[in-house]
This record gives sequence, C-alpha cells and structure tokens, in this order.
Amino acid sequence: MDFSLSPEETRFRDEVRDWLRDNLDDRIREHVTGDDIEQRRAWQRRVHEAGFAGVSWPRELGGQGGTLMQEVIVNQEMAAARAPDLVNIIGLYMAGPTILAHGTLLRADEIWCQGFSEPNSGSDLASLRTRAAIDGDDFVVSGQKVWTSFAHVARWCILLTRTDASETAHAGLTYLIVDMHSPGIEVRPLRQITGDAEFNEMYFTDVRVPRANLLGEVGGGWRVAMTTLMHERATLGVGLQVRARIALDALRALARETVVDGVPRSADPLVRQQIAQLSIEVEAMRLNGLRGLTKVLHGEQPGPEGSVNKLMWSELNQRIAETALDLLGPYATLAEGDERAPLGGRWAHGYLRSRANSIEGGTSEVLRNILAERVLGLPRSR
Amino acid sequence: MDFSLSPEETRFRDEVRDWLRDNLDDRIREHVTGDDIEQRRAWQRRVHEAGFAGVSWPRELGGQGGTLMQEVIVNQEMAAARAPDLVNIIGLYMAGPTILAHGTLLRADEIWCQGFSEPNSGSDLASLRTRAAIDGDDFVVSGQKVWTSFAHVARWCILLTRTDASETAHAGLTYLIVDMHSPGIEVRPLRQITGDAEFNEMYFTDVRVPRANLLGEVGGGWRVAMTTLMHERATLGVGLQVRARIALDALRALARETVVDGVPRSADPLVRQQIAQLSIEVEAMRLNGLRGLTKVLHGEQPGPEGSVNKLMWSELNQRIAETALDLLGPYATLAEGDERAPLGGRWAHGYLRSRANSIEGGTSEVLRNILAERVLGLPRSR
Amino acid sequence: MNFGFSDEQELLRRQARDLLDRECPTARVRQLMEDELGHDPRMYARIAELGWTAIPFAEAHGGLGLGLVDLTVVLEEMGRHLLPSPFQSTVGLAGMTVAASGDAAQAARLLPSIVNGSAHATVALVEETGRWDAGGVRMAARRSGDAWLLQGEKLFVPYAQVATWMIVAARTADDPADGLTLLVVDTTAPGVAVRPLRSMDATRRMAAVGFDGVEVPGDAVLGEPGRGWATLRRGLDRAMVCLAGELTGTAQRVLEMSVDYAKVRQQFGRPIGAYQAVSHRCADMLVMTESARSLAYHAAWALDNDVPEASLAAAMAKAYASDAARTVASHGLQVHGGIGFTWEHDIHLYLKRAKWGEATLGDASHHRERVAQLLEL
Amino acid sequence: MNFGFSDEQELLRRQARDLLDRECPTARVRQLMEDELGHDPRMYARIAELGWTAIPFAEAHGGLGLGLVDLTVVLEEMGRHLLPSPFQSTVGLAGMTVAASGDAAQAARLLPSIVNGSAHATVALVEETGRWDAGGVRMAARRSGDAWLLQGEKLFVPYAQVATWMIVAARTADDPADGLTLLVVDTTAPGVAVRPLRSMDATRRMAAVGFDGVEVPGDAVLGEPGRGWATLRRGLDRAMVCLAGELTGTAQRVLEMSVDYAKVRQQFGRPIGAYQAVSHRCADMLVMTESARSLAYHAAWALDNDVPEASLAAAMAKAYASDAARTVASHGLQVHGGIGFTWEHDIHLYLKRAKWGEATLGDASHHRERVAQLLEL
Repeated sequence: MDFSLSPEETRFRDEVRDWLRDNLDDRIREHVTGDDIEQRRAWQRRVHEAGFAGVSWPRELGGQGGTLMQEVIVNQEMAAARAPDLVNIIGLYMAGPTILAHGTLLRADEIWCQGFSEPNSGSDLASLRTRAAIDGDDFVVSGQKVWTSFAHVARWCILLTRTDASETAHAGLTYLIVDMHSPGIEVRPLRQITGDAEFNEMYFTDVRVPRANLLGEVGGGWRVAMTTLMHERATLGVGLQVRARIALDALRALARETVVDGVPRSADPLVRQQIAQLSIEVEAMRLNGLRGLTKVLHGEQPGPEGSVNKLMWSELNQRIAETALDLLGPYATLAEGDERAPLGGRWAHGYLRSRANSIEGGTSEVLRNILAERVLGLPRSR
Repeated sequence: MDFSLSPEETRFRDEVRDWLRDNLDDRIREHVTGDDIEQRRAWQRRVHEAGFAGVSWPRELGGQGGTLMQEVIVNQEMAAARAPDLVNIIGLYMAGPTILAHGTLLRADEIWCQGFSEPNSGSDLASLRTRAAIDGDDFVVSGQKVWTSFAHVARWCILLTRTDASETAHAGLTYLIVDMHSPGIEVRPLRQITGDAEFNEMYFTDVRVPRANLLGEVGGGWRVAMTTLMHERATLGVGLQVRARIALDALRALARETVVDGVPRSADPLVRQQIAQLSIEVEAMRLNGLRGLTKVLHGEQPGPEGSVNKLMWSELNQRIAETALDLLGPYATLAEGDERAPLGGRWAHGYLRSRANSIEGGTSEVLRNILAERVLGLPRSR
Repeated sequence: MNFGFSDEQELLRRQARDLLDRECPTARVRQLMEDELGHDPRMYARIAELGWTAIPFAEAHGGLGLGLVDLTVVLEEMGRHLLPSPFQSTVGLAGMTVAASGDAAQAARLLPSIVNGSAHATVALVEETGRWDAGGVRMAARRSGDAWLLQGEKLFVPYAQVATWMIVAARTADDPADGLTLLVVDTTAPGVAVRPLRSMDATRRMAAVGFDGVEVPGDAVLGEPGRGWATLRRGLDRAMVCLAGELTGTAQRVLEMSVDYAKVRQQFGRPIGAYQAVSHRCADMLVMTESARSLAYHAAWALDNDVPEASLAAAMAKAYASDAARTVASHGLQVHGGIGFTWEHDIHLYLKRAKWGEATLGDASHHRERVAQLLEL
Repeated sequence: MNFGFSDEQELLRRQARDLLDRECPTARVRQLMEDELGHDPRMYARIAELGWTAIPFAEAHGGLGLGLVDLTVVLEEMGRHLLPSPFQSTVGLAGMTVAASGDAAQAARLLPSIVNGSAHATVALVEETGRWDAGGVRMAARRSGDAWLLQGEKLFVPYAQVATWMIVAARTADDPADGLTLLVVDTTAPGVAVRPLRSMDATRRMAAVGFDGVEVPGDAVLGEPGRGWATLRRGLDRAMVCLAGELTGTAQRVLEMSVDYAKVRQQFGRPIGAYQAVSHRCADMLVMTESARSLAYHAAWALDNDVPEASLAAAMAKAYASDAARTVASHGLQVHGGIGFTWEHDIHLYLKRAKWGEATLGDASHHRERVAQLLEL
C-alpha cells in the first residue's frame, strides 16, 4: 500500500503542472468551452503537441507510449487546474481503440460522437430500434438517436443499430462507424432544463454506410458496445472524483466567502457538518477509485465495481450543488445572468445541470442493479 | 374544516381525563405491563367498569353505545396519560366483530391472540402452510405460527389455516377460532433482541377444532383475514400518532435535561433542527390520521391510504430513538439496568425495540407496495 | 373534529381547476415566462371577477368574508398549474398583512382595490443579508416633520414590477426583536426605482427596489410605528401558508405526472412503475405530498381561528412544504429520466418553482429553528 | 501509487480469518457475552503467539515493526467475527499511544509485555461529560513531592476490568487546548476502583474507574507533562482507525449475511433479493462498506507514513465508519425481517457492536466538526 507518487511520476506531474501554469489562464478556462468548437480543437491540438493527449497510447499511433499512471496524472492535473475538457473525448476514450488514424484523433482533427441511446431505449439499451438493413455492400440506416454530444460538429459517429428485427434485446445488434457527412443525417440540438444544448437528437433516413465500416460482426454489436461502455466508465471515471473535488473546493470557498452580518456561512454548525460529510464522501470516492485503478495497474480488467464511483459521484455532485444553494438563501433563486446572482449564477446553473447526473451515463437505478446483480450476485430484478 | 372538539366531546374528554387523574399513577404505569397478566386484566376490568372499554360498541354487547369520536378520545387520552395498554387488544379490535360474549371480552375475562404469521410467511401471508384437514365435524390443525402476542395467556386464538393444499396463495385459506386449551398446542416464548419475550411461537400438532368454530367459509379465510387486518390498521392507527407524540415529548425533555458543561443538548443547533423536523413530521402524521378519521366519521370505509400512517410512524419512532441515543454520546452504549444509564436505559431499550417497527404489522416494503399499487394504481412489483 | 372540505370549498376547487385547466395549460405558462409583464392582466381580471381576490377579506371591504382555508384551496390549484401571477403576493402577502394588522383605517383604504382586482400590491422586507426576519432590516425611516424619509434598497420583492403599492419594513428603533415601522409606499413615488431581478423560476417575478430619499406621508404607517415586525409576522404567517398550499399543488402535479409516466414508460419489457426503485419512490412522493397538504390546511385553519399554536402550525407547514416540494420535484425528474431533463418537457418548470418556493419567505432550516423556539426547546 | 495489500498482508488476513472462523464462531461469542471476564485468555495467548500483538511495535521492543495497515487487517477480521477481546484497547489504543508518544523510556518499559501478550492495558480519558477531547478532562493531578495525586472518576474505560495498567489523562494546567498530563497507573494501585459498566454490546466491556487519592510516582508520566493531549491525540487517531477497521469488518459481515439471506428467502414466489427494495438496499450497503474500508486503510497508511493529512484521514475514517456500520446493520436487520429481530439470530450482535463503535472514541458529528476544523472551514 502506497499512496505516494514515485520520483519519476512526481517529475512527470511537475512537468504537467508547469505546462499548465504556462499555457492555461482564466481566459482559456472561460472561453474554451461549450459550442466554440474551433477554440476547443485548437486547445486539444496544443495539448497534443505538448505530449499530454494520448499519453498511454503507443507512439506509432501518435501517442506518447507512456504509462497508465501518467495518463491518470494528466487527467488529475488537467481537472485540478480546471483546464477545458478535450473536445474529442469520445474519440479518445471510446471509439479510440478501434480506429486507424490515431494521430489525427489525438490532434482532434476529426471529432467523434456516439449514437447509442434512443428515445425509447434509455436504460434498456438492448431494446433499441434504429434499423440497419443490408443492401448489397452497404447498410441502410434509419431511425432516431438522442443524447448525442458533439453530433453537430462530429465527423464520425459510433452507431449501434439493429440488423435483425426478428431478434430482440441483445441479439441482432450491429455496431457501425458512420461518416456524419453522409446524406440523410439530420442533427437537431436538444435544449436542456439549463437552457443549454449540450446534446443533440440525430435522425437517420436511409443513410448508406459501407460494409467496411462494420465493427465486429453483424449481430455482434452488443459485445462491442459493452467494451465501449466499460472504457467509458473506467477511463472517464478517474476524472469524476477530480471533478467532485473541484466542486467541493468551490463549495468550501463559497461557504467561507458568503458572509451574512459579518459571519461567514462556514461558521454555521449545520453548514460545517454538511460540508465535512461531503468532504468525507468525496475522499471515499477518490480512494475507491484508487483501489479500482490499482487493479487496472496490476493488469486486471475494470469490473462492475466501477459503478460504485459513478453512483457516488452523481449523488455527491447533486448534494454539493444543493448545499451551495442552501447556503445562498434567497440569492439561490436568481438565474444565471442576473448581476446579483452569486458568481454570475454559476451555482444555480450547476444545480440544474446536476439533476441529470443520476440519469446520464447509467441511471442510479441501473447502477444499483449492476452492483446488486454483478457484484453481490443477487437475482435479476427485471 | 374544524379541528376543535364539540362541547359534548370536550365534556367527555374531561370526564376521561378526570377518571385517569384519579385512577392512574406512576405505580400503575410502571407495573401494569409486560407479563404481569393478572394486573393487566385487573386494569382492563377497571377501565371497562368506568365505561371506557368498548365505548363505541352497542350496549347489548357490553359496550357504551358511544360514538367513534368518543372511542378516539379515549384512545388519545389513555395514550397521552401513558396508561397501560389494554391486555385484550386483539380481542377488542380484531377478533371482536365476530364473537359472541362481548361483555366478557371487554372485561378481559378471556384474552385473545392472533395466529396469522408463519416463519416462512412473513409479508407474504397468503403463502402460509399451517394445515387444517377436515375430519368429520372437526378441523385437524397442524403447523407453526410465530410473532403471537399473548399466546401464553390467551384463551382463544384467531387462526388462519390452509384447508386445501392444492390451492396456492389466497385460495384454500380458512379462518378458525381455536380454544387455546385444546390438546396439541405448544407455546414457546420468542426472545427478542431487546432480551424481552413479547411474542411467542405456537406449535399445533393434530389440534382438533370443532366445525362450529369456522368463521366465514371453508376456503374463504383470506377475505375474513383482510377484514381483521383492516380493522387492525384503522383502529390501532389512531393510537400510533399519540404514541409517537409521547416518544417525541420524552425526546424533547431528554434534550433539555441532558446538560453537558452547563449547556443543555437542546441548545445545539443540530439537535434543534433534528427535533424540530421530527416534531413537524409527527404533527403531519397526526393530521394525516385526522383526515383518515374524518372519512370514517363520514361513514366511509378505511382505505389503503391508512398505510401512510404506519409507514410514517415506524420510521419516525426509529428516528426518535436514534436521535435520543445520539444526544447521549457514550452514555448511549450503556445497557438497560446499568445504574448510570440515563432513565435506566429506557432509550437504549427503546432503540432496540424500535428496529422491529418497520417489520411488525406490515413491513415498510409491503406498505410502500400497497401505496404504490392500491393508492397510486401502479402495476404490481411482485 | 372535521378535517374535510365543505361543499362550497369543493365547488371552489372544481371552479379553479376547471378555469386553470382551460386557461393556464403549461403552453400558456411558457408564453408568460417570456412575457415582460410576467402575467396576464386579463386572467387577473377574470380571477377578480370570480371573486378569488375577495375570498379572505371582510365584507365591509367588498370581500367574501371567507378564510385562509378557502384561499389555500385556490392557491393549491394555482400551484398545480404554475399560474404566473401576482395573486399570491397581492392577496396572500400584502392583502393578508393589511387585513391581519388590525389597522381599520388602512384596511378601508387599501383592501377594496385588492378585492376588486384593480391594484396589485407587495411587501418589501428583505435586504442585502437575505434575512427574512426583523434583525435583517437595516434600512431606516427617518422622521422629517410629519413625513418619513426612506433611503436604501430592498431585495427579492415579489412582483414589485406590477405593484401599485408596497408595504415597506423600515427600521425606526434599535430593537433586535422589533423596532420596525411598516410604511405603505406608492411604487410610483419619486425616488422609488424598481429593478427587476432574473428569477430561476420565470413564472415568479421579483425585483430589487431602491429608495432614494423617498418621502412617505405620516399617515402611510400600517399598524403601530415601532411594532411593525409584530404586524408583519402575522402577514408573513399567512403568506407562508399560502405558499405551502401552492407548493402542495406543485408537488401533487409532479406526483401525478410521474405516476402516469411510470405506468406507460417501458424498460426491460415492463412499465417502470413495476420496479420498486420507481414505485417506492412514488410512494414516498405520495407520503410527502399528503403530509404537506395536511400541514398547510391545518395551519390555514389555525390562523383563521387564531388558535394559540397558529404561528407554530404555519412554520411547520412552510418548513415541510419547502422540503417536500424540492424532494418530490427531484424524484419526479428522476422517474422521467432523460426526457425530464429536456426544456421541452414540463417537469423542470415544477422543479424551478419548487426551488423558488423553498427559498422564499424563509427556508426549511429557518423555520425549523423557529419551530424549535416556539416549542420552547 | 498502490492501494492494494502485500502478499504478507493477504496471508495475515487469511490466517486471521481461518483462526477466527474456527475459534470464534458466534456460538462462542455468545458464551463470552455471558462470561464474567468477557474474553478468553487462552484465545488472547494464541493471538500473542501468532504475533498479532507484536504487529505495529518496533523490533527493539520485541515487535514485528509492521504498521497500522497490517494491524487494521487483523482488526477488520476481528470486527467481522465480533471477537470479544481487550486486543484493540490494549494494542490499538494504549499500546499505540505509548508507541506514538516518542517517549522511549516508557516504550521500553511498557511495550514488551503488550507485545508478548502478558499485559492488557487501556486508556482512561472520558469523564462525566462524555467528551472525547481535552476540554472534557477535569480530573486534576496534583503534585505531591515527586509524585502525583489523583482524585476523581473516569468513565467508559475499555476493558479496565482486565487491564494491568492504564494511561490516565489528568489536568495539570488550565489550558483549554491541552494542559493535560498522561500518567501510567497500575489498576491495582491503592485507591483505584474499577466498577464494570453494563454495555449494550456485551462483546465489548467498559468500566468506570474511581481514583481516590491515588499516588502515582513521578516517573509514571508518559511524554511531556502539560502536553498530554498532543500525545494522546496521536494515540486516539490510531485507535480511531483501528475501530474504523473493526467496524468495516462488522459491516462487511452484515452485508454478506444479508445478501445470502436475500438469495434464499422466498416471498411472493421469488427470492426477496429479486425485489429492488431489497437489492438496492444491499447495493447501498456495499457502497458504504467499501467506502468505510477505503477510508480506514488510507488513514492507516497516512498515520504509518506520518503524512500531513493523517489526522484528517483518521477523523474521516472514524466519522464515516460510525455512520456506515450503524446504517448497514440497520439495513441488514430490515432485510432479515422478523427473524432478524430474534435473540437467536446473530444480526443483533452486529447491530449492538455497530452502535457501540459509533459512540466510542467520538461519534460522527464530533469527527465531522474536527474534519471541518482540519479543512480550515
């Protein structure tokens, strides 16, 4: 058991930190975000040139040939410095393992999106209905996908389709890579309760996809998709705890800086108990994550216990936002954009955004099912 | 809408209060309890003679021919004065509607017990297996019952049996009245986690029950049992909120009287928030109960929404006990009987006893099922 | 003992439900969210015509002489429909404060125009500290001959944008328990500047109100000078119950939407309502909604009948409703899953209303502490 | 970075599990609950023989020179088996306080007999107020020539009944932050009266210890006079982590029992574990147990390596374990239903242990407040 970094790892961490200190500022933090895709591409290109995108990827694929631990360090430092998210996150962490031109991926020359969810297939992914009919050397795709980040700017889409309508559930699914420039694809932004439109709906009408873009086998898409999701939960999972830590730090600062009648809210025993409890749970989440990471570093596959962290994170992030709003009293009711809204209404926005945490990337209900069935071995509840 | 008592009701309440003031003292409160059945019978006889047992029962059955509201007032006043529970509670409120010699019931000349639950049929009552075979003019009963209060002192038992083994679930159940003096009945006390033995196991081996003791029809026992349970939840329900109120009053007193370094625990903002919240919820439970009672007073049948109160009560009672133990710091770890245990360890005992609240008389899981399915109309989850 | 509604109250509820079902579907609510005024004056006129603005006021002022219970019936329906309207701030807050003040002269002057719907009114209490109590009031009213001079700013003043007049709580004595004087100020008086705030709940409008040397005539005092908090407390208690009733309606509608959705939304081959993770959540939402309702109506009855525990009952109702509406709305969104996170779906309108209601007129912790005090803990 | 156990640690866990599975089934625990001594001296001797009492102590004192992480491995197993034993109070509390005190002379005098298992020891800190901090210590030690005189009473002293000596925290200066002096007192010294307390958890013994003019020689001071709290704090941090490890084992066993039962207990034609009301409860129990484990071992590592946030880590571990063990045990009883409420069934033994552990060495609120302080909130 050893929670410290090795001397080499410490050196590498300092390197990342130095680079971030020299290359990241508040202007970037504030502006390289959301829909400004060109700025985000440019940022990712800089990160790649500095050698911090695809750290653990092989050199021949444009990576750095580094260790997984180095990858984790980069993730942690980027998050701790509140660096912009990489725009090609789906390509890097999900489609990545399966594609050819990796260097361009790391430079974000081409952005990827993921077409899994459908309006009627939320948690029950296996019930999806987007149809891919085989017609000569092509698949012909028709149907609707939803909750697709980056669809409006992506060049490629990893798409899960049904090739055999007579089969139900897992069987009959096929995994395709779709050129988003193909005729018949319509992307509509999906406005959320925050007013933002991070996600999109995608409509496919007789979109032709060459057979060469098949991943795995026809009817074998479920297994490929599960690999993708496993990577999503394992690799992005490391970032979750850092995000929680950042939110928590902001909450602590808010409690200290919100002063009513000369008394900071952080002096209120109730506030102290709540923030202490959140701090303990964020730390528990971090440590649970490190236990999982240790296994991966020892060559084990990430297992279903990774669901613990997503479950904890979504609930914690929601409670952090709620606690922040509680602190603010009536100021909590001010919307983003009101000049009296504390921090420009960032917390009000964050509260609304956090409501999706227990739904996106696996609902809390599904994650509890996974823990109950796959970790504890309880019978299926479905 | 009117929460006050009418002048007649107020007069009646004062009458009950006066009687309690003259007839109840701490000696009775402490000693007329638990296994001292003779004392408890004597108390019930006094209550009956005063005209406060079976207030709403017809006069020809030994009752007072009073109103349901008077019955409620007696319940409330008895509980508020911490009067001993009536020993024949099962006879009065559950078996009552079906039996002949009501006057003796009210005087507690004969005590009743209830044989419904079995070790393998907890929440799933319909799966019970105690067998009643028809043999000439008798039923011959064999099987095991559990969680039977008063079985060791009862003269009569309302017993739910299976007469047709080929039928499953609700069908094939038969409701019998069993003379506890019959040969073949063995009663064993069941020790609980508190160390007490409030309940018993009952073993029936070829116990002969005359056909005349059949209630309802052979195979029609489920409907009769549901009537009994409905009465249990509706009538005893009124008492639950008063019990919660008493526990809460005791908690408030504890918080005020537990002084650490000259500061009462009730000055701690955390304690104040917790107790205030419990007070609000106990009040909500009382008012929910009054809404239900209003319906009954207007002649409606008690409905499934009565489950709300049992659900709230068990959770509240548990939280009240937990809050009390939290207040006490390390003193909470002292067992009943230690001379330094606050109030003789009453709270430690109460904490342990409260763990059963969410199991006995309908588990919280079953009550939520009832609310979901029968009040909200959601599909069955079983 | 009777915890039921009279036939008249049932009729009133039916009338309110029918009108609002027809005139205030969420499509209309969404239009008004974008509207500058933030409410529909024709709708307000209709409401006044139906006599809802007259419910709790004495017949002497043109009112119906009914009570807070009746008013709560209407407000529960308004909360159910998220009606964007200055009704609650006018009738439930400013109107009830005047009516409960015992100041007959002001009541005669101010209430008729509330009753007939021609005036909107509000209360300006909170200042920069965000406190909903006497101690939070620092803005002084200084004597200037017969008049009072006001200098300062009030925040979170509901619907000041459309109000004709407002009750302003100002400090006239250095007394931590009170020392306030209530002044009735025209929103058009020289020196008054109403600056709209952007509310997270666009169906509820608020403003900052600046007072720059505003001169208020001496006869504008409501109740007794220096005893303004005692008067306002009575008004706030009533407004809290109105808000608790509104939030009950909001929670009730979320419960119904969630249950309806859980019956039809299929996942893994069954309606999601067949899974206890969903059905037990709905059961808990039911318990919370019913409890909020019980507490709100009991408090309304207690205030109508001036029973000793009325203020306690009001604090309990508001504390519980704050938590219940927030929790029910959050649960409701979770039951709906992804679709509930879209702007298009209505559930977020309820979530935002719940959040607004939670923090308004004092949040749950604030009122729990008051409950502890009132219980002499 | 490595959050895993070494092969030696895995072996140690296996050894502990095997021994306790064999020698300490709950039937044996129940015997010892009725036993006057409250533990089995032969078992203690066996434990010493296996070197568990030697784990965290320096080789110079006969110890194995391992760390708190290794000790926690053993304690987790003891918590799993509810071993009734003065092991934790002797090794994890008194022993670790001496070892962490930096007082070489006392360490050389006291530790060898702990290491070889011939002595039990304990710490007497808490007084009538029930406080687990310096401010709670009122009992003064007065100078009398070279010696110290003790007069007063300590409560909740773990296993004082069987202890050879105890570390007594006494006040020697009027300093709210410290001002304590730690004195090593023989339990057989004249004037010492050990009065057993009845513990709700009969697998854990405690006593009140009276000091009636007890004379303690001057060389009995542990660490520096007047700085006793700083020394004891180091010992308490270590004992808290030991207790957090024990509670993790207790929670783990409850989780396993509950999952096993949920797989076989049938209701309505299916195992109850197929209902989300049960299965999701078990999932939550898993999350809490795993989190308690992560926090306990990280804190053990942090104390072993004297990293700056070690005290914070210990407070977090104890706060979380307090809540987790209580909640997991309550959930476990609920999953078991009626059978779990019987004396015969083992689940209540775990519930009572969890309750004892929750309130011992400072409860969750106490440590959360410390966390807030350590985070400079």
